[in-house]
Amino acid sequence: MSVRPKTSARPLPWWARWAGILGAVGTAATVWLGLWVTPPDRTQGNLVRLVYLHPPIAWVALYLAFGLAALSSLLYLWRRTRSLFWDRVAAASVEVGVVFNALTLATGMLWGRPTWGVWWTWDARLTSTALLLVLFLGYLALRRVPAEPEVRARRCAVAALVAFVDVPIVHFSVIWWQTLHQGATVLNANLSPTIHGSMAWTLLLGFVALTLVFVWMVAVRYRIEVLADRTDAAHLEISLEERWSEAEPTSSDVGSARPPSQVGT
Amino acid sequence: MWRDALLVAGKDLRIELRSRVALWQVLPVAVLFLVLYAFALGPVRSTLASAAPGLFWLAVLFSTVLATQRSFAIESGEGTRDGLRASGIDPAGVFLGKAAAVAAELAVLQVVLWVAMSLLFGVHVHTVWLAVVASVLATIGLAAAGTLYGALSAGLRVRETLLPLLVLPVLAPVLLAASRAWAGALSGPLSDGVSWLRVLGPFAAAYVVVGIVLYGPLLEAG
Amino acid sequence: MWRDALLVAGKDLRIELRSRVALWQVLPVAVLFLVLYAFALGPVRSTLASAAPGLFWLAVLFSTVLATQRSFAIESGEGTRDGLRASGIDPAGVFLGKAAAVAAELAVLQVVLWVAMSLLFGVHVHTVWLAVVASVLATIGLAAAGTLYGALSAGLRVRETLLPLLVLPVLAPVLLAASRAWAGALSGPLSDGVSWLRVLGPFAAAYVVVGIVLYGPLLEAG
Amino acid sequence: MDPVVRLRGAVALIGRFPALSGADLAVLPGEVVSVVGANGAGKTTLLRVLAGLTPVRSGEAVVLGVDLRQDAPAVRRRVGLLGHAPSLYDELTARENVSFALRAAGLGTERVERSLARVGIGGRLASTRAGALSAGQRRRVALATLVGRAPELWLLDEPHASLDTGARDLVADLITEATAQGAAVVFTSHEPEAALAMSDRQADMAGGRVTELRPGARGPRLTTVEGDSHVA
Amino acid sequence: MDPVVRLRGAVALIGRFPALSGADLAVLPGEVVSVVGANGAGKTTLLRVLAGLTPVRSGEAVVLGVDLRQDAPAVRRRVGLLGHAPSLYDELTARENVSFALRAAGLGTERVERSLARVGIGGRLASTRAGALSAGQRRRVALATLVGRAPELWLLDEPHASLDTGARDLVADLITEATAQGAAVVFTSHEPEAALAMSDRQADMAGGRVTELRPGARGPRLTTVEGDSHVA
Ligand code: HEM
Ligand SMILES: Nc1ncnc2c1ncn2[C@@H]1O[C@H](COP(=O)(O)OP(=O)(O)OP(=O)(O)O)[C@@H](O)[C@H]1O
Ligand SMILES: Nc1ncnc2c1ncn2[C@@H]1O[C@H](COP(=O)(O)OP(=O)(O)OP(=O)(O)O)[C@@H](O)[C@H]1O
Ligand SMILES: [Mg+2]
Ligand SMILES: [Mg+2]
Repeated sequence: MSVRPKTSARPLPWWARWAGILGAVGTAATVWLGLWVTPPDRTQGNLVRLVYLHPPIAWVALYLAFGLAALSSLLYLWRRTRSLFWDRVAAASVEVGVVFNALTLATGMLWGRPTWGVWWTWDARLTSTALLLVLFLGYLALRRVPAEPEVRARRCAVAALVAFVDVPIVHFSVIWWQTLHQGATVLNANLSPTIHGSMAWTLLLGFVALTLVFVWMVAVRYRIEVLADRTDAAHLEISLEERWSEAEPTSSDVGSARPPSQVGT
Repeated sequence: MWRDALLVAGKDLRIELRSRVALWQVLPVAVLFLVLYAFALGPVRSTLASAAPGLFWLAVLFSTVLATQRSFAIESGEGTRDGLRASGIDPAGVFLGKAAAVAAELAVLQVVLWVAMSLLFGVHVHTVWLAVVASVLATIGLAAAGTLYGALSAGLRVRETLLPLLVLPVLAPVLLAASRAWAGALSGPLSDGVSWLRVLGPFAAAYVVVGIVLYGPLLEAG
Repeated sequence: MWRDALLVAGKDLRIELRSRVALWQVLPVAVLFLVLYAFALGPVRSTLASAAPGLFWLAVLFSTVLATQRSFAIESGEGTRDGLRASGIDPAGVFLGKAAAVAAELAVLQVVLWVAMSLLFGVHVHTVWLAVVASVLATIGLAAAGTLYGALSAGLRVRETLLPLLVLPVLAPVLLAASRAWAGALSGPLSDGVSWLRVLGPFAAAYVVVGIVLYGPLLEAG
Repeated sequence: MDPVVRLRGAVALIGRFPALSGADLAVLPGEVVSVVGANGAGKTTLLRVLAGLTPVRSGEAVVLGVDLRQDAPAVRRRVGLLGHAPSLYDELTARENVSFALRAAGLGTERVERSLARVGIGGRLASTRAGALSAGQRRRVALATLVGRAPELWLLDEPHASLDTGARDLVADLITEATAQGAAVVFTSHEPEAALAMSDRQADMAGGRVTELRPGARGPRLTTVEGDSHVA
Repeated sequence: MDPVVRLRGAVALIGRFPALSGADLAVLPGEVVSVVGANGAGKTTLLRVLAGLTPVRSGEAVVLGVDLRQDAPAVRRRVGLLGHAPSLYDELTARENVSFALRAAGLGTERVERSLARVGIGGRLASTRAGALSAGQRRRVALATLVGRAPELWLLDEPHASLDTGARDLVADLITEATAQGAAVVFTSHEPEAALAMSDRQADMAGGRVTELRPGARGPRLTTVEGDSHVA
């Protein structure tokens, strides 16, 4: 397929813009609710307020970002739906996912310091999450490797799928082996949140807000990908011209083929 | 597919036997690693015993990296990799073949390591069957994942060093599971050990399947 | 000799900067190793802290293997190694140059590892000067020994896997000394730590001298 | 009958450089096309594209009725490429290399000895590890795999390079036999006249394109002088 | 004057095989000797021995007055070898490769551009990474390092292989210039007649020995045709 992007690089579509705006507002609201409105937790005191950020961030990273990445990678590898569109989506969502994954670790560590008394411990959930970050950093590293768009896309799609294997591990880590880390309180089997009402709603709001932010970021990254491909296509045009010009005897090499000083030594 | 797999595995193993890399280089390195770990952790024997399973599997892991590296170094002679692509072998066959060859080497290696470990750290396996099952599953997983990622980086010029970056994180789960399982087999509560097989099994299966399906695209990747 | 050394070092580092191997591949691998070691040793934090210096130096050691591997992979293009021999560069210069390049990479790497380690294992260096001196000496020793033995295996096609076998045993002492010295720098009795410098110094010096003297014969060996 | 090769404005990149910048070429079954041009004109790239090894970025590229951009692997199984650097496993003997290639192509190994003998690699040489063979001997071994595989399209990159005088006729004969069996041949050369004599048509390449196509001077030549292909 | 090369019954092993099995050869300053022979005759091994890269097991081997069995490194600095596979660093550009080689030989880098231009590697190509260059371009770059180093003994293994028609005369001219400056040249070839025309003497090799020495037909040939060594 040609590198010429099928999507025109119009400024962000309206929905993306709105996602961005609403996401920003929502996040602000979450923070406000989390800090001032909802009650402090009996055991954890004000630390509990991280609960409105940490889990949603984690969910966005794991299920939305990496989920989308894996899905679009699959769609790319499947001949019927093969299109660089999916590759770009995958790339965009992995990049965003890596950011959220890092944030998960950060917020988690912030939370861990006071609650567990340590920044870090070799708890299965924590380790597998750190692992996830490394995996997708590997994906990004692989993307840097120059190759035909199709080739790189295939290569990265595979990497994304393999890396995604770690996501279920992260989720079930708390169940498979005993961990310091909180078990699934919200995302448990029978989806029955075992937490205080207003907290649940704030948590939900936080999740929705961050989801919108995610959508916005992916849209932006996607557009950048498209623009990049455009410049590549333009560059190709130019280098083709140059290449053809080699055919004419007036190419750069000829003049320098033999300096006068050398003639008839 | 299976015919091709046998063909490739045979070829790789024959080359290994000729160049003796697996036998003379990877093996001693693995043993050395055990020794070095012992070094690094200092002579406290109790620590060693408790760390033994982990160290064993780290050694195996490192050997996997070397083995897969070698397995693709074979293909990266002047025109050889193209040769493999041009040969028309079913990619799935290539994958299974190379993975099988690597697995065979790893199997031999583990037996030796096992002996070395019991000598060095004075630890002994109580529930043998558990250790064996764990090893088999882990080996399959390691070989498959290693080969899969080897292909990813085989085309790239930074092969030697890119490979570990790609392999290690993916193999981490198997490392964890295998060492815990072995811990169980060595001394710890059996039930734990067994429960870890539940991680190893799916991991191995997953990678074999993923490999068979996706190896074609990867070989193109050159 | 020194002119040649600069020439070679410059060439190697330039190639590194082009291919970014050291930056993008070796570095993450080293960090990964710290993580994996932690994996293998299990979550007991106290063990980690005590093992930290050893692990740090094992990671550095592994990186040395990768770095030297890479350093000679550069020379093993179609005719490049002969090129180096035919070029008429003073072997001692080649040795010093390659060693310097590797040392430079290792230095950068250690800074990053240092940070990673303090984050991961929550250990902190108390007597910085001791740690730094130990690192410098150890790095020189590692780079020299690695380069020296790299040459041995550079000619052979089993480069990737032969190198570690050759490097590791010789580096064991430096590993031991460096980690003990660091243990001292981290917490342990300072006097011990310092005393270990007396091992590192001679080791480094020895290998540099041996390299300068023996590198010619080694290059012939191919 | 429809052509074995049909390129229209085929573009192929190496890195970001258009080594092939819109090449047009058509090759009919049983035809021998020689490709000549200055160093860097794009000959090797052209052959690698036809072999399905270098992906086509844009333009039309159909080989043996298969669209390269759809299913390159299918093409690879049916074409045979002799590159600048023959692709052999150094640790395997000449014989093992050939038999591996043949079995990989799903063929039996009964042809191995014949193929090796055909290119003058017999006796001791057949059981010498490929890594130890001389430049010309390596190319002969690579040729042997082609002889054994008998592909439908032969792609020879400078087939004469580092082959001794005896083997030059060998190459000519192999080409003749291949075409006699209905296969097509595309080969590059830096000896335009010699190449012209061996080919039905000759393509000039420059700047990654085919700049000129001229008729070749090849007559039917099926007699093979026995004893040509000995190695001293 | 004493010869540049004096081999008497020189034996060289590759592994355990006597690729050179007692070769006799003498080359005088300013002389051009071509070496021809079947594949595997031992030509490459001969050149590598003269370059001081393959050790001499037995027999007499003196190059540029230095006994190879005593001090091969000293010889290496003064001879220049163009092998089957030119030895370049793929990651470095053509220019960087040449300047590295020159500085390694203790020369300044002022000659780099001229050497590159001399072999027709100018403009874009000079700053392309060697790994991306075409077969012929790589050989040109390798030649450029020789031009720059101006060794006392040129050893060219199939210098014409994969060079385009323009560059063939280039090789001839380089040889002429080298000898004009008193250097000696030994080159291998698979085109006996063409080689004979370029050389003062021609050595037949077979089975690792020089079986025959015949006078060559080389007259003083100093005119160089302008615009020969173009790269398209
Ligand atoms: C670096 C440390 C931490 C990391 C890497 C981490 C990682 C994660 C991840 C990946 C999830 C999403 C798992 C899933 O839903 O499948 C999660 C959820 C959660 N984390 Fe953490 N976490 C860390 C520390 C903490 C701490 C210290 C606490 C509180 C004591 C905490 C409380 C939670 C809670 C309540 C959830 C939601 C669980 C659910 O409802 O499913 N986390 N964490
Ligand atoms: N990354 C790159 N940057 C610049 N130029 C490149 C790059 N990759 C390839 N090239 C150019 O593309 C061309 C490759 O052409 P190709 O190898 O097909 O030449 P060729 O016709 O086979 O030449 P030869 O006769 O020497 O074999 C060369 O001119 C090379 O310089
Ligand atoms: N280990 C070995 N075992 C058997 N034969 C060997 C071994 N090493 C080298 N040879 C033989 O030595 C010879 C090497 O000769 P050399 O490479 O010099 O040939 P050449 O004259 O350059 O041939 P060409 O014209 O093909 O370049 C070959 O015949 C090769 O088969
Ligand atoms: Mg070519
Ligand atoms: Mg030769």
